[in-house]
Amino acid sequence: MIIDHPLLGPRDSAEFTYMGDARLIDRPNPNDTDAAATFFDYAYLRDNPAGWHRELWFHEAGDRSWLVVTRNTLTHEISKVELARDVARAQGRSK
Amino acid sequence: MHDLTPTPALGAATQTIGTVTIAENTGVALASVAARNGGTEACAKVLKDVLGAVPDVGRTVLHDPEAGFWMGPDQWMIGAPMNTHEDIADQLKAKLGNAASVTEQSGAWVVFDVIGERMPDMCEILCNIPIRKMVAGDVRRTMIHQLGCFVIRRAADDHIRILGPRASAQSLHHALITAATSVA
Amino acid sequence: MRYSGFRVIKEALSGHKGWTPAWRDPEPAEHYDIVIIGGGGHGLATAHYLAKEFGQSRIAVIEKGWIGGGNVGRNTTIVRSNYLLDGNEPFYEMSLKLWEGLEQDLNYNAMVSQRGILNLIHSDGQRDAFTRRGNAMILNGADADMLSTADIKKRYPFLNTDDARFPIKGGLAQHRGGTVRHDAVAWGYARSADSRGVDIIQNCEVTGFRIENGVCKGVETSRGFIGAGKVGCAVAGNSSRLMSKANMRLPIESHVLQAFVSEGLKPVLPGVITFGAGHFYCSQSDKGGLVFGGDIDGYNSYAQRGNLPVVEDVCEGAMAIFPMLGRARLLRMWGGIMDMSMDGSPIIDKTHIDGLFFNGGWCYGGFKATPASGMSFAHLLAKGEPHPNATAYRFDRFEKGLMIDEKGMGNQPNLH
Amino acid sequence: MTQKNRIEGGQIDRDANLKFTFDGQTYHGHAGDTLASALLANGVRLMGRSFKYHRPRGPLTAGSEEPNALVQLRSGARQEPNTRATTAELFDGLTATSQNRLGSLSFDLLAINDRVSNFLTAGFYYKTFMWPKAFWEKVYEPIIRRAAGLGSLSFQDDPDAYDKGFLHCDLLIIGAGPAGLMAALTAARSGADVILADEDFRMGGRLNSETFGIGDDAGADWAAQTVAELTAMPNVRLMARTTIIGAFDHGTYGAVERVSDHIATPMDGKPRQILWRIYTQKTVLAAGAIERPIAFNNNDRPGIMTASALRSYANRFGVAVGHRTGIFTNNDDGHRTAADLYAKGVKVTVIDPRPDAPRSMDYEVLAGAQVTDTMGRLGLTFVQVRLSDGTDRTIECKALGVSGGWNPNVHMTCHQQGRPAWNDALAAFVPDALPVGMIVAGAAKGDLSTAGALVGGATAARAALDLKGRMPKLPQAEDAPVTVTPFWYVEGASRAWLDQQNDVTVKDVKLSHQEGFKSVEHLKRYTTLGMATDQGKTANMGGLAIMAELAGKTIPEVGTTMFRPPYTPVAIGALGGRHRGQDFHPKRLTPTHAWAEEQGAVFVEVGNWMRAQWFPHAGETTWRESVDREVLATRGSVGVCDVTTLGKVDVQGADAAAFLNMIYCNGFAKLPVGKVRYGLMLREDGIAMDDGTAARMAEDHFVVTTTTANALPVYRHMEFVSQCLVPDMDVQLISTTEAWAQYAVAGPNARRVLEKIVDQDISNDAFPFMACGDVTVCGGLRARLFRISFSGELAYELAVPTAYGDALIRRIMEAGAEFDITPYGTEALGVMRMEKGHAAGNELNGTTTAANLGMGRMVSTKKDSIGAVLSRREGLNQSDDLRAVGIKPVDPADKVPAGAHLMAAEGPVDAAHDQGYVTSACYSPNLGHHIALAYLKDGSNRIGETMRLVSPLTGVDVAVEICSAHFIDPEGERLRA
Repeated sequence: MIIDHPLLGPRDSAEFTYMGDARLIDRPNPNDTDAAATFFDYAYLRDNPAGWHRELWFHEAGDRSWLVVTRNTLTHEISKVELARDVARAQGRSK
Repeated sequence: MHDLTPTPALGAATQTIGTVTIAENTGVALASVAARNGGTEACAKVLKDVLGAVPDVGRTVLHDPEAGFWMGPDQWMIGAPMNTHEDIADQLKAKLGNAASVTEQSGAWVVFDVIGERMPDMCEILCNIPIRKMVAGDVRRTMIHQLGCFVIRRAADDHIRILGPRASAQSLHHALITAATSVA
Repeated sequence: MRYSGFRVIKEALSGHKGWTPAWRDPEPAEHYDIVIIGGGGHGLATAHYLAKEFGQSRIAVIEKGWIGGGNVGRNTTIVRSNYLLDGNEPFYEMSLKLWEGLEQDLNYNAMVSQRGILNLIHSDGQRDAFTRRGNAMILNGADADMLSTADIKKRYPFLNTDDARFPIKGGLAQHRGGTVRHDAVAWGYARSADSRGVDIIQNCEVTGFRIENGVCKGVETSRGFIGAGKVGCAVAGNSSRLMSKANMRLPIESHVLQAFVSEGLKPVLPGVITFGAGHFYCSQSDKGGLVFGGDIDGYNSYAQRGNLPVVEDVCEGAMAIFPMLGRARLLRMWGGIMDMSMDGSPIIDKTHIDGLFFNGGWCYGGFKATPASGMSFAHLLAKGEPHPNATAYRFDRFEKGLMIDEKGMGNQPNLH
Repeated sequence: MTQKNRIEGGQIDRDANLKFTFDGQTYHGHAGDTLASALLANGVRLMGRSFKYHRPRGPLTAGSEEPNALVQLRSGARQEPNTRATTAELFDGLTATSQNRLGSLSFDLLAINDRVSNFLTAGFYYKTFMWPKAFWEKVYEPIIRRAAGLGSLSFQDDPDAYDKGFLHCDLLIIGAGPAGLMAALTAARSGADVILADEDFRMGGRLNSETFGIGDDAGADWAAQTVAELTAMPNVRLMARTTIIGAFDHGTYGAVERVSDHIATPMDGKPRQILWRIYTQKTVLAAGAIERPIAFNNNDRPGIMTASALRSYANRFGVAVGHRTGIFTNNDDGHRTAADLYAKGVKVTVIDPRPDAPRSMDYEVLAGAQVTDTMGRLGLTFVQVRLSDGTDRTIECKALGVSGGWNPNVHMTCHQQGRPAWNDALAAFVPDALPVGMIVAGAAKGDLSTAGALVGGATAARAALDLKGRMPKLPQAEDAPVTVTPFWYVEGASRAWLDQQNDVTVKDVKLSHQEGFKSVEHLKRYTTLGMATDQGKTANMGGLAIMAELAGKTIPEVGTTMFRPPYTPVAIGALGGRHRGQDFHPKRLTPTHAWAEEQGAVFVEVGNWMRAQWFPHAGETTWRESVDREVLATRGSVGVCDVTTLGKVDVQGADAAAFLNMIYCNGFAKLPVGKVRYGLMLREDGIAMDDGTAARMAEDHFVVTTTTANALPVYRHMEFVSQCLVPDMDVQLISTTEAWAQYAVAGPNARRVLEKIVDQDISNDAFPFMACGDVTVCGGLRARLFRISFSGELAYELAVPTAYGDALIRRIMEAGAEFDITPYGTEALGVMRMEKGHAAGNELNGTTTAANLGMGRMVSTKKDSIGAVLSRREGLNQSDDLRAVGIKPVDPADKVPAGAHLMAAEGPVDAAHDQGYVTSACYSPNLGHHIALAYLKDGSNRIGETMRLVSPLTGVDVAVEICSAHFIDPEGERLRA
C-alpha cells in the first residue's frame, strides 16, 4: 500500500507501524464518574467497519509523524491522510 | 582539554567496487534541533543565520561549514566538520535558547559517502527511494538492510551521503559493499 | 452412505454410479430450534455436536456463500494444544483429543496427521518462557517435550544450525500436534451433520436479526425470514459486520493473514516447524506442497489479500532457517480475514440479547480449535451454560480485567 | 545425436552450439532454444510424469503455462525441482533430470497408479484409509507422501544469492508482445518513464512465433527493431526475463528478474534473481492470451500440445515436433498453425468439428470431425478420428496440435478481487473490474488480432498518460476476426484430461458434481483441478464449461475461482533476498565490542544487539565459573558493564515533566533537577509496559531510559501520547540510544575508580544515590553521570559520546586496575539483579500489573496517567493475585529452574492447583545456592512457606522456601554507601 504522507508524499506503508482505529485519539476524561466504563469502551470496543475506516499509522521509518489515514478496509483505497496532531487539535485535545 | 581519542564508527578503508567508491566519513559532527511550541519563528531565524536557509520538507541545505536537513515537522539535523564543531550541540543551544530543543547526535550515526556512476543502480537494490528522480539536496529517510538511514543526494549527480545507525555500521557497510558488487 | 475402502472398490467396479451427494441442498424451513450462522468449520462442527452429543434436532446452518469457504478453507492446517494459560490450555487439549478421534466420529478421512510440532528457541528468555509453557501443558494433561539443539539437528539436519544470526538453542515439541486436511474438516462435519438431519443452507446471507423486546426471534436472510429459538453466530472474520446488525460492537478487529504454498515436492518436512526469531512456520502437505505462513499484515482489512512486505518477511524467515528452500518455489499466496481479539483469545458466550449467542475472536487459532469450539458452542446453545473447558471465553472479561493474553500484548489486536 | 526434428528458420543462433544432458543423455541445441525446444528438436517428446497416475507426458505448451514438462534443472545444491522445460533457457552444460518417477522415465513403477486409476477418483482418499485408526500415520500416509510431490529439493543450502530492489516509473507495461511494444513506444516517445517487462528472454511475444508481418517487416523483425529503438531511449527500462508476479495495492507490482538463470552459475557477487517492487502511476497489462486445449480420450500423450505451441516450436525455434502432424481445432487460429506447418513441409491433417471448417491450402481438412482417441504409450503414434459421417479413421502422426480457442490472460486483472466478465464472441472471460491504474490492451483484453494489439497498445498508453493530440499512424498488420465455436470436450470419452498435471479428468468433474461439490470452489478443492504448479492456466476453462453443463447454467453463472499471485511460481530465495544466514538481521554492536573481543568475551544476541555475555579467563572451564567470578569481584570490589543497549530517549520542552507524569504511573512533576527516579510505564489497559529511569538534567530536559527490548515500542508510544493525546504540550522527543556509550561501574570501589575519571566531585554528599548531572571526564570530555544501580551495589552509570566509548572503557580499566576491576557481562548482570530482586524482561512479560510487581502503590491516584483507570479493574486486583517473591531451595544443592511451577507442599500437582511460576533463576555465588524470582498467588503473605517446585518438562521436583525477592542488602545500604 502507498500512504500519501501530507508532508512527504507517497510512501510505502511498510515504512509505517499500524495502531488501529483513530478513535484512540479520543481518550476519555479519567475524572469522569463513569471513567471505568468509558475507558473500557475506548480501549476495547471497535466499530471495525467493512468500508471506510479512520486509523492511526506511525511513520516509524520516516519523519516519526503519527497520521490519521482514511482507508477502505474492503478495497484498501485511501481517500485522506492527515497529521494526527492536527486531527487531535481539531478534536479539541490540547494538554 | 581531555586526552581521550575518539574512534570512528567503523574505521573502514575506502573501497572502490566497479565504478562505485564507498568511503566512511568520520568528520561530521551532528545535532538535532526541534522547535519548541511557539519557537518556530525564532528557531527559523537561527537556522537561517547558520545555514543561509531553513531546510524545507525533504530537503537539505548544503552549506559550509554547517549543513542541515529536515527530519520531521519542526525538526532538523545540523551537521558540521567535527574538527571545528565538535561542540555543535552547545553552539546551537547557545544560539537557540528556549526556542528549540537541541540534542547531540554525533555519536549516533555512521556516515558513508557513496560516489560513482552506478550509484543509482546500487541504490535501487538497497532502499526504496526514487533515486533517479531525486535532485541535489533531496533527503530521504529510508530502510537499508532493515536499518533506518538518511540518504542525502549531494551536489554531484553520482554522490549520495548515507547516515546510518552507528551501532550497525558494520552491517550497513557490508550491505553497501554487497550491493555495489552486485551492480558492478 | 457409509464410506470405506470396501465401498470405494465396489463403486470403482460399478462405474461410480452409487455415490450420492455428501449433503442435501434443502430449502430453509420457517423455523428451527437452533439456527447457526456461518457454514465454516466452527458452525458445521457446532451443528454436528448439537445433533450428536446434545440430542438437538431442527437445526439449520446458514451460509452466505458455499460451506467451508471461509477460514477453514484457507488456513495452514495446523493442530496443536501448546498453550500457556489456564483459560486456553484445557480447551485446546480437548480440541486435540477430539481431532484424534475425528475421522471415526465423522466417517470421513480428514487426514489427521500427528507428525509433531516444534517451536524453535533462540534465546535464554525464550527457553524460560517455553519451559513455563511446556510445564503448563503437561500440568493440563497435554504432552510436551523439550528438545536440545542436538535432538533437533538429528531430526532436521537441513536446518541452519551453523551460520544462523539467531542460533537454534533448543525447541519445545508437542509430538501429538500436526496437521489436518482443512477442507475435509468442513466437508466431514457437514456430511455428518446433514446425515443427522441438520439443514445446511448455502447461498443464504443474513441481512439482519429480528429482535423483539430484547429477544432474538430469528434472522432475516436473502432467502426470507428464518425463525429460531436460538441463534448462534460463528462467522469469525466477519464477526463485527454480522453483530453490528444487532447493534453490537465487539472487542475485535478484522485483519488479513496471508498464507503460502509451494509447488509440490518430494517429502522434506515430517512435522511442523515454527521459527522463534522471525515470522515463519511451515509444514508439508500430503500432496507435497510446503504450507507456510507468518504474521498478519497488521492493518484492518476485509480484502482477503495482503501485500508484498509481509510475503518477503515470511520468506526471509524461511531462508534464515531453511536455506535449501531458496530453490523451492512459492506457488500461491492467499489471505484470510482473522477476528483479532483484544487479548488474542476467543469468545464463546451469550450476548445481552436473549437467544443470541456468539462464537468468534479466534485470531490465528481458529482452525485447530474447530472441534472444541463446535463442542463448546453446542454445549452453550443446548444448555445455556458454558462448557467447563471454555468458561474463560466470556465477553465481560475485558471489562473485568480477566484477559487471557498469551503473548502479553494487551489491547492491540494486530500484535497478538 | 542429431537434431532430427530441426527445420529451417526460427530465432535461434545456429552458430552457437550448446551441449546439454537430460537424464544423463547428451544432446545438442542452439542459443535461443528452451530446454523443451531443444529436446523436441532431438526427437525427445517424453519429458515427465503426471502427479497422480504417473502418465508419460511431454510439453503441452511453449510457455510459462506449461503443466507437463517439468524437470529438475541443474544438479547438486543448485537442483531446481519442477522447472518448466518450456521456459528454461538453454545454456551450454545444462543438466536436467526427469522427476516424479520410480525407476526410469520410460519405465516408471508408479505408473501402476494408472492401471488402478478407477479406484483413485476425485476425493477417494476422504472415504478410506480410516481403519484401523493407527494405520494412517504409520502406513497409509507415508506411502502417499512418498508417491506425492513432484521434484526433489537438494537438501543442501541454496548457494546462490538473491537481491531485492525498488523501481519507480510512470508507466509499467506488462508483456512485450505487439500491444506491449506499441504501448511502450507510444509512452516512451512522450517522455514518460517507462518500464517494459516480459517473462520471456526474447521480447516480441507471439510475434516471435508467427509468420505474418507488421508493415513491411516480418513481425519478429518489427519487434526487434522496436526493442532496439526503446533500448536507446534513456527513459525506458526494458526488463526481459522478468515476470510480473502480482498486482498489489496502489500501483505496487512485484517482479522477478532472472538475472543468471540462463547461465551455468551466477558470476561472483551477482544474484541469481532480483525481486523488484515496482511503484508505478499507471499500468498497461499486455499479457496476451493462452490457447486452451480440448478434452478427449487420452489427450495427454507426449506429442499432443496446443496448436499455438506447435506453431511456436516451428516458427520460433525451427522445430517440427512431428513430420506428420494433426491439428484438432474448433477455430480458425488452429488453421493458421496448419498453414504454417504445411508451408514448412510438414504433412498436416486438420480435424475441425465445425461442419463449415475453412479450407485454404492443400492440406487435408476433416470438417465435422472429432478426435476420439489416441495411441502411443510413451508418445503419440496414432489418433483416432470420428468423421462427419460417423465412421472412424486412424491417422498416423507424431504430433497433434489442439486448439479450443484463446483465453485472454486476465490473471493479473483479478489480483485485487476483480472478477472477469464473459465474452460470448470469444467464448472466454475478458477483463472487467481492474486494479486502480491498470489498463488492459491487446489479446489480454480480447483483441486477438495483431492490428487490434497495436491499436490497443497505443490507445492504452495514451489513456494511461493522458496524452493529447492525434493518434500516431500505426503500421499495417493482420486483422483477422475471431471465429470460434465453443467446443470443450469430446462426448463419450472415458479418460479425457482437463488438468494434466494433477490428473483431473472430465469424469472426475462429473463425479464431484454427483457428490454435491457444485460450487466452483468445491470443485477445485475436491478434484484439485487448477491447483497444480500451473494453477490451471490451460485447465480451468474446461472444468468450468463442464460444470456449467452439468448444472444447467452458463459458464459466467458458474463463475471462476480466485486468481492469486504469483502469476508463475517464484523461488522462495528471491522473496528472501539477502536476508539469510548472518545477514538475516543487521547486528548492533556496542561501543565496547572491539575491546570485549580483545578480552575474549562470549557474545549473545539480545534483539539485534550483540552483548558480552561473560568474559572467560584462562583456566575457566564452564560459563558458571566465569559468571560467578564476575559477580563476586563486582560485589567484592568493582566491576564494569556496558549498558549502552538500554533505550534512551531525550525528552525536552517546557512541558517535559508534565509529559512524563502522564507517561509514568508514578509522579515526576516534582522530581528536582539533578535527580533520577525509577519509573513504571503502563499500557492503557493497565498492564506494565516497561520500566526504567528518568533523569532530570534540567528543568526542561529529561533523559529517559527504557529496557533494551522495548526501546522502539516505548518511543513510539511516547510519540503517540505527545502527538495524539496531548498535542499542545511543549515536548520534543528523540531517541539517543546510540549517541551515548554508557557504562555501569558497580561495587564498593566504584567511586574510587570513577573519581580518577570524572573531573567533578562525586563524593556521597556531592553526588548521592539517585543523583544525575552533566559532568566532564578525563580532563574535559562532556559526559553524563547517573548514580543508579541495577546490581544493588554502590554504582554509577557514566555516559560519553559514542565515539569516545572505546577510549573510555580502556581508561576505566586502567583506573580500576588497582582495585582489580572486572568487566562483567549480561549473565553476571542478571545474577546481580536477581540477587537484588529487580524485575527485568522475564518479569515484565506483558501480563503483569504494578501490583503483581509489588508496586501497586506506585500507581498514583492523584494524577492522570496512561493505564491508571483500567489498572483498577477487579480482575487485576484480586486478593490472591500473583505477587513477585523470591525462591530458594530447601536443600541448597537443588536447582530452581525458570519456567517451573509452584505447588503446595502437599497435595495434587496439576493445573488446577497451580500456585505460580518461576520467572528468572540463577545460581547466586554470594549465597552459595540457586535463587529465583517467581510470581506466586498471594505471594506477599506467604513468605517463609515451604512449597513444591515442579518442572515435569525437565524432570524437576524440589522443595523450596518462599522468601523476599531482595536476597541481598534488602535495606539498600550498599546503594547509598
